[in-house]
Amino acid sequence: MEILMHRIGIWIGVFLTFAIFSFLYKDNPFYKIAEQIFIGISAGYWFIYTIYNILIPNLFVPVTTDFAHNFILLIPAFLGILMLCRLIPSIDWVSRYALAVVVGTTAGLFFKRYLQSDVLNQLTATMLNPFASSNAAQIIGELILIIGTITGIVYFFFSKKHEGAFGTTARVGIYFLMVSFGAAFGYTVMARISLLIGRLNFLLGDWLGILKP
Amino acid sequence: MRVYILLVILIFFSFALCAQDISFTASDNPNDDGGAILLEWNVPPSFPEMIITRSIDKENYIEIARVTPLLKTYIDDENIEDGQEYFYMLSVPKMNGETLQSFSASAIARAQWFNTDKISLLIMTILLGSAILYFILSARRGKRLYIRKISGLDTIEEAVGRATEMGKPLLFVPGISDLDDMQTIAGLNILGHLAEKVAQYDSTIYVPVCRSMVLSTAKEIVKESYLRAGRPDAFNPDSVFYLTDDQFGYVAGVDGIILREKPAANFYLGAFYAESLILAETGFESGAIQIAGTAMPTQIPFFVAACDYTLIGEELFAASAYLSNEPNQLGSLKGQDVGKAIIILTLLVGVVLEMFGIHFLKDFLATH
Amino acid sequence: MKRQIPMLITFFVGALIIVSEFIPHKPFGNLSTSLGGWFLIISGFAIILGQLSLFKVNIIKISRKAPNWPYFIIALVSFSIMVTCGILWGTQKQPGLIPISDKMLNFFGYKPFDYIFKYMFENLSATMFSLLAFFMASASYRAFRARNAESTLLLVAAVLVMLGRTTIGSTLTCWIPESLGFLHLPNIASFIMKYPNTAGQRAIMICAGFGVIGSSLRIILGIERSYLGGK
Amino acid sequence: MKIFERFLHIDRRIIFVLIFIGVALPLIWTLGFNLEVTENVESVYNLMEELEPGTRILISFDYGPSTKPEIQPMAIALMEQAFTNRIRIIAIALWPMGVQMCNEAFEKVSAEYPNIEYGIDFINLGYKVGGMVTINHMAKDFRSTFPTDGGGNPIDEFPIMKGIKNFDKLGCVISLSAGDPGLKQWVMIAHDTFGKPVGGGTTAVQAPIMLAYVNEQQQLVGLLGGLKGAAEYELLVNKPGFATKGMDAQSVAHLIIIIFILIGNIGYFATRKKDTMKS
Repeated sequence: MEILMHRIGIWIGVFLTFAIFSFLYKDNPFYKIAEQIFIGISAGYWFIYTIYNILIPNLFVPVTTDFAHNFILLIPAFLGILMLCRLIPSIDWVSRYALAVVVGTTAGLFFKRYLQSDVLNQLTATMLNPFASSNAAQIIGELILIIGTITGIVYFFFSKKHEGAFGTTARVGIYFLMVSFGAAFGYTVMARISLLIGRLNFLLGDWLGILKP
Repeated sequence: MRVYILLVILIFFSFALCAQDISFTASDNPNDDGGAILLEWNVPPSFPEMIITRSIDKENYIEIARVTPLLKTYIDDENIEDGQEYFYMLSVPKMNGETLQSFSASAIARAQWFNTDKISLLIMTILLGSAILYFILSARRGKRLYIRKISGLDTIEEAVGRATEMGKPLLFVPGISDLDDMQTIAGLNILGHLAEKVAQYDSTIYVPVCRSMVLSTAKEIVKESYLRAGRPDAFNPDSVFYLTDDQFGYVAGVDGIILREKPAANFYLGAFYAESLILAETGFESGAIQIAGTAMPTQIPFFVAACDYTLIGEELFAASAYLSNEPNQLGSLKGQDVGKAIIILTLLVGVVLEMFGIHFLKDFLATH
Repeated sequence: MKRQIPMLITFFVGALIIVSEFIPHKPFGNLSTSLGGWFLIISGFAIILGQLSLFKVNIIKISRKAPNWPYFIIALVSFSIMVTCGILWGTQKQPGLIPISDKMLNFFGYKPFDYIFKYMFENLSATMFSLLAFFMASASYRAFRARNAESTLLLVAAVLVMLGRTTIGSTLTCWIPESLGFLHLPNIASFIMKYPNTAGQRAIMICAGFGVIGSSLRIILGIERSYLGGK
Repeated sequence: MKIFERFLHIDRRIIFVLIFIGVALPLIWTLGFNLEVTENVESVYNLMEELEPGTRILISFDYGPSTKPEIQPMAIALMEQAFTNRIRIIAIALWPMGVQMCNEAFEKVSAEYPNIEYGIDFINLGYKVGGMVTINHMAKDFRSTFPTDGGGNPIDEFPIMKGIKNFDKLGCVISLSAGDPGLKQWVMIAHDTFGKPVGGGTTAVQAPIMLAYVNEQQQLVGLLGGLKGAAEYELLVNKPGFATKGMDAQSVAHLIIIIFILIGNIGYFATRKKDTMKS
């Protein structure tokens, strides 16, 4: 029976795969059906996992089994319920109290972590002595890295007109940005093709069985 | 007596053997809120597994961990109370695994009032925070802050003019994120400016959106723009409309508009994900002028390759500040520029110092 | 009441989080730790809110007979089935309200929730994104032109990386002698990734980092209020 | 000159079909191009190899089925390496679908390692929302973030969780990520705040951005980027799998896309020259 259900499952998967691929031809009812099933299942999955993996172990169980130590958790629970009030338009403003905690925490943490990781650590990682190496490629590379980083930042400098030497520096900066966009483009092609490989592996392997396992 | 002499000799020898290699220290774990003691040892890597024991009275030692010489440190945070002295014993078996040799150390856990690892972070926080605040306040007091012209923005007027000449509409796509994303807000600010021009030239604009909150805000903004241009009667509320929340469904809808209406210019300004390339491609094929702007690093390449002008990353926010002339945004941008200038200068100084073999600045800034 | 108090909360919470970085001592350290736990619970409710409002929006669309309304029934039905299966029989190791019988487990091979996930959701989700492979290919051909210096640089870098980051790159340039090793496509691609790409990404990262810092500060100080809704 | 104009207007369905065939055929008949291991992949491998047997590591499954083809092979290869070296894995997920991805990988790998036991050598603690804030919270108070495993059993019941109160007793942190929250957040918290070595694998889309973290500061020890990174890792642990099999198809598809880019640009320049000559 298990094997039969497995085969049926594969056929369902194949149907859904082709329903979505049909979008390549044009938008059509099969695609729309598959799309709505996707949205529905996805939402259901999130819903169930949030309850089982977060609300029950982190809120419900601690409060019901050891109330004396965990009664403080009633505050976030209350705020969470305020959050749900957004569903009722007449009192949706109360959700702002909960939102304020979420936004405040995120803003505070983002402030210090971005300053540390994306500004200070990137800065120190660029403080290199390019001439320390004996390898020509590395010397050139590290010089490029230092110049590219500085000119790139100059491009994003908004308080000064891009003209004269400053404009030239910004121009060099944009070239570096373009190279990294090119690299990103190449990598994205790679990523999307990989996903198609995964799909064809399913169709040719799991469904038609013409691939060696 | 003989036993004592033997003992002394034994102790002396074992110390002489190990003194240069083995050390064991305990100290308060630094820069935390208490409740932890840091144990460090230096033992030749050839030694087998060692045992750490702990006591509060120097008598009853309880095993807390088994460690290897390579580990070098262990943080004891099991039921440690601040202010209480804890005694530790590191028991090192000899090479042959027979007798045990023990090293002891003690420490008291405390909470610190200042995390000394974070001085450079604190300095930057203060510098940057006060720069941003200063410029926001001075912008609010009416000081004019200069922002350079963003090149893509000049084409807005040109595009509206061309659309009017050709008798074709314009298309504005504010991305697929909701209002909580700053990119959407920046995009809508630019929409305000664009709609004003559209009203002046008596052209048409389509604004399909994919979030209901964005719909009401965008409608409001376009309406206001028509009012500012003195043409409130010309505002068509149906020109701003909702398609669907779903990513691909939305793209299919926008694609349809591009193919049917053949807009003279397409604007993609906001937060974009994988749909960016589908939009840019369809627009390119239709021959429209395309102006895009997003801070999504993964999507910028598609816009750069297929659009006539692209606002790259922070340029989107700068454009929004430039057009809206809002003091908060302008001041913040100026403050951030001060930060960038500090970074460039520090970087140059740092590189020069590194070349001369002085690592002070780099070590000071590198914290974790 | 409706705006001032939330702004005050945001200020206190944000400031506490920043201060606790420098002052680990009580009460800053432990308060900011508790806040992390609260955040987890509130965010859990926020996800539930998201799913419930999807439910609500769909019901409204159906009741108003919006265009394509029959399709939204499908979304509602699949949502309800998924949730019912999850609540009744649980997922994987997680038990549900009623214990799953061996007969049912043998029939499906999985719990119903996991069966739907494995055969329907995985395929739908993977196919949805693999569509992009085709669009990517046609967009590359139709829209990517070397129109000026910038886009030329972009395209050249892209092509070099696409060649260098697959096995074809090493196959194409394996005839180049060892002394000219830097001309091997994989080496060129690695060089691009390691230096000019990193330089560009780093510049973006630092500037975007300042952007995040600026907006966080504005939010904490109550200057930026768009998150509260309205302008 | 007509041919150049035709270059500009190839029907996109032809491209779709060619891409489909270009990916399908090399899957059926492998070409066997050779593969070289790159520095960033080797760094992750070495990070894992240098851990002592018995060390506990944290692997975060921050992806879902949409990027499974790229990242699942990494998860499998990493698990193989860990179980071979007796490294113990504490698995968590910042994406809800990551929980099932992790279990699928574990089911596949553990079949070959009969002495691997759930709760001793491996545990799946399930999903937590909250991204960076939650990572920060678990770094300070692991037990209140994860009071139970993914199946709802208290973590005190499992020997692998003994003494884990924060990141101190972890050998390293690995994030397999498809976006936000993911590797970036792990770098920011686990390494830049708490000093733990962080390694990881991402989709190729994320890789160029994350590479800026692989630097002198070791914010990120190494990086597996996309299917190629996974294939290289399979080569290192000597277990060729899906990623290795896919590399030929990947190469052929890239070649097709490059050819089309060239055709498009040749057509563009040829017709443009004609246009300017006319005017």
